[in-house]
Amino acid sequence: MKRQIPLALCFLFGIVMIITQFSPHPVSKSIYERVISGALIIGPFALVLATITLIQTHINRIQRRTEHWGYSFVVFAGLITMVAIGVPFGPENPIFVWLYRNVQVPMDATMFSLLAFFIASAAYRAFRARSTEATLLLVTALIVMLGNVPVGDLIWNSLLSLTGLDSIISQNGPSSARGWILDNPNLSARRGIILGVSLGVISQSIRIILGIERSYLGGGD
Amino acid sequence: MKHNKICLWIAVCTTLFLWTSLGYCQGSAAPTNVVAIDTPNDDGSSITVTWDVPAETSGIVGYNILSSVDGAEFSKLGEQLSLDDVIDQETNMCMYQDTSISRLNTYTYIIQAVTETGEISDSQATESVSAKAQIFHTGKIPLFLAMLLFSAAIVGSIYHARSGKEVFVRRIPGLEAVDEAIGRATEMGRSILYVLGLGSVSNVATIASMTILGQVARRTADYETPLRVPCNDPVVLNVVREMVKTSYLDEGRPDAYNEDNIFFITESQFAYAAGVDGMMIREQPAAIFLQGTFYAESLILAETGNSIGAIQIAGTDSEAQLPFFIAACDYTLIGEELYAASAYLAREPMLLGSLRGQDWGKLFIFGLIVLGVILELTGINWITTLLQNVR
Amino acid sequence: MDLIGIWVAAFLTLCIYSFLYRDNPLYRFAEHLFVGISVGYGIVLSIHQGFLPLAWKPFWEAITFKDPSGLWVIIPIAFGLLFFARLSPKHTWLIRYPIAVLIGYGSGIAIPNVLRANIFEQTRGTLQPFGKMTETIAANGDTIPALSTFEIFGAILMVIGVICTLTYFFFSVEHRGPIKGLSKVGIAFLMIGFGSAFGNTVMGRVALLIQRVDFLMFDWIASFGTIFNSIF
Amino acid sequence: MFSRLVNMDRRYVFILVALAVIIPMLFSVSLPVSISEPTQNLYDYIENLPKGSTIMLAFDYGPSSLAELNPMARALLIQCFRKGVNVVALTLYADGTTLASTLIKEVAEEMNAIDGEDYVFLGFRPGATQVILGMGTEIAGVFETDLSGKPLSEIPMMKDIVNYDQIDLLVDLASSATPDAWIIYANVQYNLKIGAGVTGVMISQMFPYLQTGQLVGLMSGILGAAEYENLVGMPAKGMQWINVESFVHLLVVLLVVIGNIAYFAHRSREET
Repeated sequence: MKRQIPLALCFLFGIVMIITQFSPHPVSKSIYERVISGALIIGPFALVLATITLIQTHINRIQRRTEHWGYSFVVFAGLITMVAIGVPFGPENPIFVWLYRNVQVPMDATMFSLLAFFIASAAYRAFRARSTEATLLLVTALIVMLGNVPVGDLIWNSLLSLTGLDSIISQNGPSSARGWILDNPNLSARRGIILGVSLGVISQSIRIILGIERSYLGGGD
Repeated sequence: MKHNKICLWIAVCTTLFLWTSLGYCQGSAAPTNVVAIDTPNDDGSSITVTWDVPAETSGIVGYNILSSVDGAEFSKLGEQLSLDDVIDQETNMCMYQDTSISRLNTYTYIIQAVTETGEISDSQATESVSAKAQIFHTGKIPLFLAMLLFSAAIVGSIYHARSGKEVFVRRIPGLEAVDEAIGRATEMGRSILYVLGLGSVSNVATIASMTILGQVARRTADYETPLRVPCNDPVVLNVVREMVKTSYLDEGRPDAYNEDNIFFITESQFAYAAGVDGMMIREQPAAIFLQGTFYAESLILAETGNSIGAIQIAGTDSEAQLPFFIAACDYTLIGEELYAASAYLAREPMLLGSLRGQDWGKLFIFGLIVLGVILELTGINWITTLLQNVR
Repeated sequence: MDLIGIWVAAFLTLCIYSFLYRDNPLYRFAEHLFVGISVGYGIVLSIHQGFLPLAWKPFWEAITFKDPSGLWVIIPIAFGLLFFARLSPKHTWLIRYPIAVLIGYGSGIAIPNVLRANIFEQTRGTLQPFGKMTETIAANGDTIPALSTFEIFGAILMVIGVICTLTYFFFSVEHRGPIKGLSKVGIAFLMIGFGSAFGNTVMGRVALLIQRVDFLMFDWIASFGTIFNSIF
Repeated sequence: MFSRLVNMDRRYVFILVALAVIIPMLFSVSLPVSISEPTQNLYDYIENLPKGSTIMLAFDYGPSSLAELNPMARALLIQCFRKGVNVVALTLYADGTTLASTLIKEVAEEMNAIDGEDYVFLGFRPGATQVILGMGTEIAGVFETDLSGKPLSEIPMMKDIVNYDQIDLLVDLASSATPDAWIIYANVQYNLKIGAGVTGVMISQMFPYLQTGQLVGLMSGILGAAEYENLVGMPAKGMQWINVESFVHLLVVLLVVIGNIAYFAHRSREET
């Protein structure tokens, strides 16, 4: 009951999804569609469960008075407001939309934009030409960065015309170099990674369907 | 000799055929060589009609499709079609797919050509056809075979590994650091933070990461170093709790397991990043593991981790995020190395064996590329055609 | 309402940016609010755009005899409900059922699709230029090779890159001798790939920052004027 | 001095980045933009569609990526509405719903496009892969109604549209791996033509598909948005922002160069 049935379910759904993709027959098509929409239905339940555990975690923090426990009330305030408005009145409700647009969206975007700062600090600290490999990384990064904005070409072209080399060396160096790097060495490295990773994905899917890989059962009996 | 004769025959026939069809086209605009067949590899919902591309001099601008159900009168299907609608570049034929059919009836077709001047000429009626649903998509045979072959390689390698033979796995830089990181956290009396990324439980990277987490948990159980795991996916949360509990049980330290250390934050990407960042700054973990599937939040986590001076060991198969981990972390497992690391640490025959099976897969791709390059250069391109035609 | 919205958004934006200096109560407030709001938003959407239209509607139509074909949704609903077994320590193991279904389903879909889109297509993409090398095209009455020398160089480099990178990912052999050489070249390709991906990312991230600054400068600061005008 | 530079507090870098954005924004400067091939291809593909064709527009991004993708969506919508190409919009991102509907309404108002005749916004359904696959058989099977709850069968524009067979192109505006999913499931299984507009980070991930022809065209990041605005002939935020972008890139390049000079100077001093 605890192990055999899950393994059997996993095998069943895995095999069904493979076979139906190889058969154009209407019966197979309709099974395929049913399973797909069924999987859509299962998802939301897990989120509700996770929210319950989140609430438990914060109630715990408040009861034990762990450091900064007061902020747990802020979590509840946000959660309850959204649910109390959104569940009965739907996501089109103007207050819900207002909260989303003026509270969630700006924080989401701001959190994401922190990356601009972090990229600069990471580049400054880590891009040091310590070894051949590090130099390759650094130089390509700089070329692509310059090739990505119009100013890169602008500088290149004016340098060329200043030194009078524009008859020998072609214009728009940075952006064409960027294009070539992304198209060629970058693409081949990515292909190498993709091929390896895809083999890993397939091999794991096979192991899961055949019941060889069982770690998702979480150990125990 | 025999060979030559056949060649001659083919040449003669082709010339004759081309000549007659050319004559036809110039003589009248009626479509030639009209054939209706049950569309192969479909669910029996269409019939395909093909006919020759008209000569450029024919003046044909479009076609009407007429069909007859079970021998009844012919009637026009839909609007008039332009040449662009019907010409199929790949086969260089005109093609029309009738999807308005039922599997129970038989159909006959007439193609009606319309010229610039509005002249209309009918082709001869096709033989009657009916549509059937196919059980197996023949175009997918290569895909099916490749799948079986690879499955066999994986399963075979796993059984080979299980039979007790030693399986070699090359050194993976960064793995030695796992013990060092745990040791340092213990010495400093600080916690270890383990982030599994945003992947769902069916992601390979997440499963590999959970396996590594299981191994890390075994070591922390002995030292009683707190292991904090903030989760992003509700299902992953539940699986991870079970796994870590099992690790502590296996080490004989069920008392040291604290379920509150493994918790859900939120499914939202950046709210999760904000939460984990806050944890890092406040709890100052001595070691941070970032293993699994990551998106843009990777550098937010890794830079904050770096700023508090923690040892960071990262690993992901999301290739877009690898550069950031390489820049901001002390050690990074690249792509498939993450899967290999889980096998390396867990030393489980199943994982080691399938790693070997994957190497066979790589060797096969290797061979395919080398062979393909040679064949393509000599003008034979059946490998690329085969790979392209698999749908 | 709009004005209040801009001010709330600007306040929260600045709260988050304050993290760049150091952890502080403002950031902690924003962080916790963010977590709470995002979880709430996720729940609302899952219910209104997932559960209600996909599960509840067909189920309701089935039990009110409008459209009995919808009755099959009972099966996925039952599997979904099993997640709540987690709340009872004795029945925790029941949660494995829905997890097993989701994992099996995901794996089954993945195998043929990953094989075709990633392995078949990427191999073909690598080979394709070689087919064109022997071809010629007509241009202004002359026949010229279909690929320029530079493109041929690119295609050859591509094959070398793919093979060397793949070699780096061989795990069941010791990396020495020629394999070591190949995998070293593979690492070089990887580094160039990472460098270019890094450089490329800068553009996107900076754009995000520009958008936020644009908001603070042109929406928020501009609203000072509106307030000022309405008071005086 | 060099050792100080080598171990400079990251907060100084943060200040420099902030200044590099704020100063050029105050004094708007404009630099020329040339059009890259993938952007041109996408533009041409849509430009060559006959009036009355239908494209699908997937807003697969959350608010966190609107800086790069909103200008693209805006330029695309302007092009379609101007040409009389119908737009079926949808999103695979829960977060994208409000954002996309606001933007579409805004552009539609500007261009006098009518909901239900020139465009439809289907809204969001969870489970990305399943949604993509489901629409291959029947769009109404996944989205029974549009976002406002109107059944698809009652929308004039959707009268003849059953599934991907009636869609001439899908443009995926994406901040994550959704183009992969569209290609794997919609292009491979249903032969839907696909173009994409992606954030800067996704560009290199898209190149393999561009090379294999699985993508008909691609707009990349804020630069792609600026290019497309140029092609459509309506310069807006994309054009303005790409200029500010230039200054920040120069700053990062400069920082890396200074960092390396300081590093080597510091090292050689320690050695002697």
